[in-house]
Amino acid sequence: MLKRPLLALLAALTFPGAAFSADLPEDPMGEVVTFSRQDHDRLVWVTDMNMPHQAHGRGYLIDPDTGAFLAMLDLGYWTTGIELPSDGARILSAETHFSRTTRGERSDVLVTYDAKTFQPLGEISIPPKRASVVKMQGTSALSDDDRFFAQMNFTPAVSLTLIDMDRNEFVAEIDTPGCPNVFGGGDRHFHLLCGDGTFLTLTFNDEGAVLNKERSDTLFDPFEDPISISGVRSGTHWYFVSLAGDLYDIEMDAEGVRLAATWPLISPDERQDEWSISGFQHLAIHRPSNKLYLLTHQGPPETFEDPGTHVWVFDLATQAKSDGYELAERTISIAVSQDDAPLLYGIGAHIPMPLLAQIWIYLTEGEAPLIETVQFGLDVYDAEDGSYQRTISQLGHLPSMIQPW
Amino acid sequence: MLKRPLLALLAALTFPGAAFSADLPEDPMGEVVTFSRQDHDRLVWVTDMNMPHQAHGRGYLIDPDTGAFLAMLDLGYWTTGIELPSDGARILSAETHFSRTTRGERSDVLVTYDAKTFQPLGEISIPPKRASVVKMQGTSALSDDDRFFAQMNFTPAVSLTLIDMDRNEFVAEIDTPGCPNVFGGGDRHFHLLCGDGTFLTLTFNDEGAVLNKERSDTLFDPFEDPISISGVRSGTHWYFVSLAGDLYDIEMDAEGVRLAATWPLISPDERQDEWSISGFQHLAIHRPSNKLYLLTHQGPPETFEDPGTHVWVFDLATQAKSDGYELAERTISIAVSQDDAPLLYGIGAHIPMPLLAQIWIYLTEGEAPLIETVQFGLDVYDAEDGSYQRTISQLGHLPSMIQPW
Amino acid sequence: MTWFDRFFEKTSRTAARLSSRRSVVGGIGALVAGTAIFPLLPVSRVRGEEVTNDPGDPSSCDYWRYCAIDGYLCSCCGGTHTACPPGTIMSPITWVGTCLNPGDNKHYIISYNDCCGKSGCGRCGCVRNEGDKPMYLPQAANNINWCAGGSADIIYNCSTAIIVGVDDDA
Amino acid sequence: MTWFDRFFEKTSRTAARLSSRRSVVGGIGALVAGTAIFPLLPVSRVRGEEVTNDPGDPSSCDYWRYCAIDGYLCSCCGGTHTACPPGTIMSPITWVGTCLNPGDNKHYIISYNDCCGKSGCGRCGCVRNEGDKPMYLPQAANNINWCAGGSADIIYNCSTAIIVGVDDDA
Repeated sequence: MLKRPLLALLAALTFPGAAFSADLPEDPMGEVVTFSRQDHDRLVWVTDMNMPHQAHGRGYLIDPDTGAFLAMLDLGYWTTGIELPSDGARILSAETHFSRTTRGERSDVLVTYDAKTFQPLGEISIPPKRASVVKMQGTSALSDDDRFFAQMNFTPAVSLTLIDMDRNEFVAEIDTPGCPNVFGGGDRHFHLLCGDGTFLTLTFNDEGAVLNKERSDTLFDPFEDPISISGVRSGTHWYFVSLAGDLYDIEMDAEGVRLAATWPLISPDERQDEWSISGFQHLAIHRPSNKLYLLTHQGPPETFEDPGTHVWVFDLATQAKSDGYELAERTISIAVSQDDAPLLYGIGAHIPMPLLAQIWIYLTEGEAPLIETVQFGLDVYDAEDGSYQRTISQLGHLPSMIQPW
Repeated sequence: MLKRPLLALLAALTFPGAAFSADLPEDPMGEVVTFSRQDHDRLVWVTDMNMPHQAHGRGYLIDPDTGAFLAMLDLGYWTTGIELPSDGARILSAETHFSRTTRGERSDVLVTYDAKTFQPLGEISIPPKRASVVKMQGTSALSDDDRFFAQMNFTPAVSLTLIDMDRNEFVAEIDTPGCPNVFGGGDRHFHLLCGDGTFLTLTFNDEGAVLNKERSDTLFDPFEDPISISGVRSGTHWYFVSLAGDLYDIEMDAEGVRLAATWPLISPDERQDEWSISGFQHLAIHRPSNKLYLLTHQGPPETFEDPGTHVWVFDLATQAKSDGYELAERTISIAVSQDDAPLLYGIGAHIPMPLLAQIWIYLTEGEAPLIETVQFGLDVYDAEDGSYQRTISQLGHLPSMIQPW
Repeated sequence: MTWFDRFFEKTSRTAARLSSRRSVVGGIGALVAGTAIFPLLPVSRVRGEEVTNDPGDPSSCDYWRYCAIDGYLCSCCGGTHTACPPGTIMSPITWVGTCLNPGDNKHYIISYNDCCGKSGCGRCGCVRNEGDKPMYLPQAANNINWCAGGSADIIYNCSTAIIVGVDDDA
Repeated sequence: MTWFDRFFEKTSRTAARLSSRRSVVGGIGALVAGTAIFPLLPVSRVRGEEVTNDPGDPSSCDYWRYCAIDGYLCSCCGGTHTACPPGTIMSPITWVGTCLNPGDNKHYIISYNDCCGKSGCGRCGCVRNEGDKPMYLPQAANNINWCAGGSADIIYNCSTAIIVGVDDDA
């Protein structure tokens, strides 16, 4: 079976004029595409908890410029996302697995994947307490030097697992009652968001031993208007938005956590018109230009998690809204690339039919058949003017986190 | 928090006239619905390999008369279905699990579930060679006395795993080269379908030791017109249909396997009109009336697995087509209940939009957006006249096997 | 009212502006009249909503007790709105919401206990977020898998809506 | 041609009988004209089909090599029609089909090797069954998970379509 095609190939090479009518050559067997970061101007990871099929938590690697789906990772039961060390050579994922897929003995492990072959390089056992929550931001963090990994636990007691990535070992579980969400800021510090409106800064040494726990002032009112956990970072500053639309510029460093500034992203007039924050990952930042992007839509307060229809752009230096545009798709998460001609990424809730067909079905049968057809994809826009570029569709059942890489 | 509602309830009971304006009572906490077979006239299991999320292989228990979804089982990676012992007290499932959900160490186990609590009662380790195939019929079988369980293996070497359900132990792996699919017929016999058009009958003793391997005559032409593996059984007779539409009435018992009769379900004229077998589970049988049901549609030979649009009914005694009707939905599998007023069950490929909306999308955007919206549900029909009764929708991603229980 | 309702309420208005409402409805009407397969009226909204002191259909996302829910309705999964499906176990603790019962115009405290130990039911998904708070306020956070800590561990199947009291302060 | 194509070819004829074709198309046209969001022409069918000796788009189910396939196209999953996505491993053996290449009007033997070790890609699902046989004839059976026996075991990700020869007998 092998010889004939080889002969045909030889014939084609020997008599190029006959190539077009010669047989197609035999294809090589067993080939695997080799991934190289250098082949791509930009890359982006999308993480999917795949609800209701959470055992298939996955990460998808996408080239936003070509729209190519490049590779994927299997991330275990109810993933809350991946961490991307700055060396670009590894991907870290805290995972939960069961001996019988969805029953039996539970094992939690921190897995290191090779960022070229997408195969596991190794895993570290951690306490089987990893939090499974719908929003992925604030569930894990890396120290700024990528040495320590911190994982949020919820059993429902709240604690933090600390892992030393240099020594490849679990270091400690630290009780952090009332303070579940974790954010990076420093080589030997993690900052935890607490239910009383404060932050708790953990300072530890090279061995991972906690040297100090420092509680911040009350930075916001958790009962009147709590901040969303979906913050974005630039240097020592983390930016959060409250459910009602106030921005909190919060500085996190070795000294602890302080409120640098706060101002409304949604003005009183706009609140009157029911403009609201939207979706899961509702803030994005373009660090080179110091621009902040807010995902927004119109709806009453309880709609703060509904898909967004618009993006508003703010200049962080002047605190002024500089721009805004409508998105092509209803969108649950946004992020922005960090280059000079940035792209805005959105996870769109697509209904695979023309708008008028949707309206027709809505009028005749209600929303249920439409909800059942929603499919999520990564939509790529020009971040400058919001012009739609392309969609990478069929990305599982509930992709929610976007990470430029 | 507990006392106020209790007081309200008391007040409501004491002053019945005031009941309507009294507070709703506190609900009990921690309740779980108790399942009892006696509460249902008929029951049916639907098994779902859940492609592309095969780690979530599942079984769904449904009351076809009320349309109620009653319970579910998690069946591991790429399930090929369940076996239902005649005592109605247990459900048996050969499963594959991996230590890291979709990677790591593989464990194959035969799990016994309690048919009242739907919890595992125990499991038996079996060789990690269980076949993962798209069609579920013929991948496992029970001896007629429910004592021995036989499992098809494919590595791609073909063998059969034999398990003793009384002693709860794996007995043996039996090489059965060329003969993968297994069918029941006798207390100490299994019958295997072979690629040369024969059957291989294994006879074993109470200890599970194989006493005899008997090869049948060539019963069909596997190259010209192979039979589908989706047979149905009545007593010692198994009925299979060939890809071109010929019925094979095959007797399987202690003596071996013999062809009892063969005749066309699809006549030469109907073949000219491109009538074809359809879907996955294309035959159903109503044993009390000796009626055979064929799922069919019109299309060229390579469409033998396409969804069916019609059911034809045959009288097995006279070999005559007695009836036929069009189904409300395109259907991939059928089965029939065994009572006096039988129901026909179909797994329908539903597109959740009106037909003209579908046509509109098809004309403007092609089939891709429509295929992406297909959802499978269990459709219930009157088996007598094909009149549509109801649908139990949202049954995962690729339910394919229907088993009346 | 879910985001679909809101979206289509808004979109229908937009569509009516783009084309005159008469012509849109006329176009739809013509198509529907051509097949008569589906009724034009939104019948799904009416069924089962008799006025009692606990009105509504517990297998519908519109049911009043689900005002703060985020998950699959156990009523569609083999359970009821207050009991878990066979084979699952109810999480011992969870978040609570406060919902207005239109049957008696009172606010009730609803505990949304998850049922755990079988994989996600996938039927009757329902997301409503009245009073939902970020997960660092867990007592009011529906984004948390509350199967955590229960004996069936974090395998989430569906969610219930259990009355635990009347909220006299609301 | 998949079952969708066949179904709609038939259904469109039926619909044209139910209502006159003019009025159906007119109704659709009116709606489309009202929004102009989507083009009326089936553009998806034309793209990429230049006449070469290997014509067609390997990320489309219509591509000639996929005549006997049943799975997700590796071309949409990080691989190509002949190579696996990064992180997966190609199954060493598999079923073969025979497909007619419209570019040179010859029949080719195509080996549909599965890529294994990551869960189902879920993109570009494609079921075509020319010459597909029951699983007891495994050399021609696309209903088998051919990851079996490979070093990544039975975790199926996607399928390739590799030319292994010309079928002079077809």
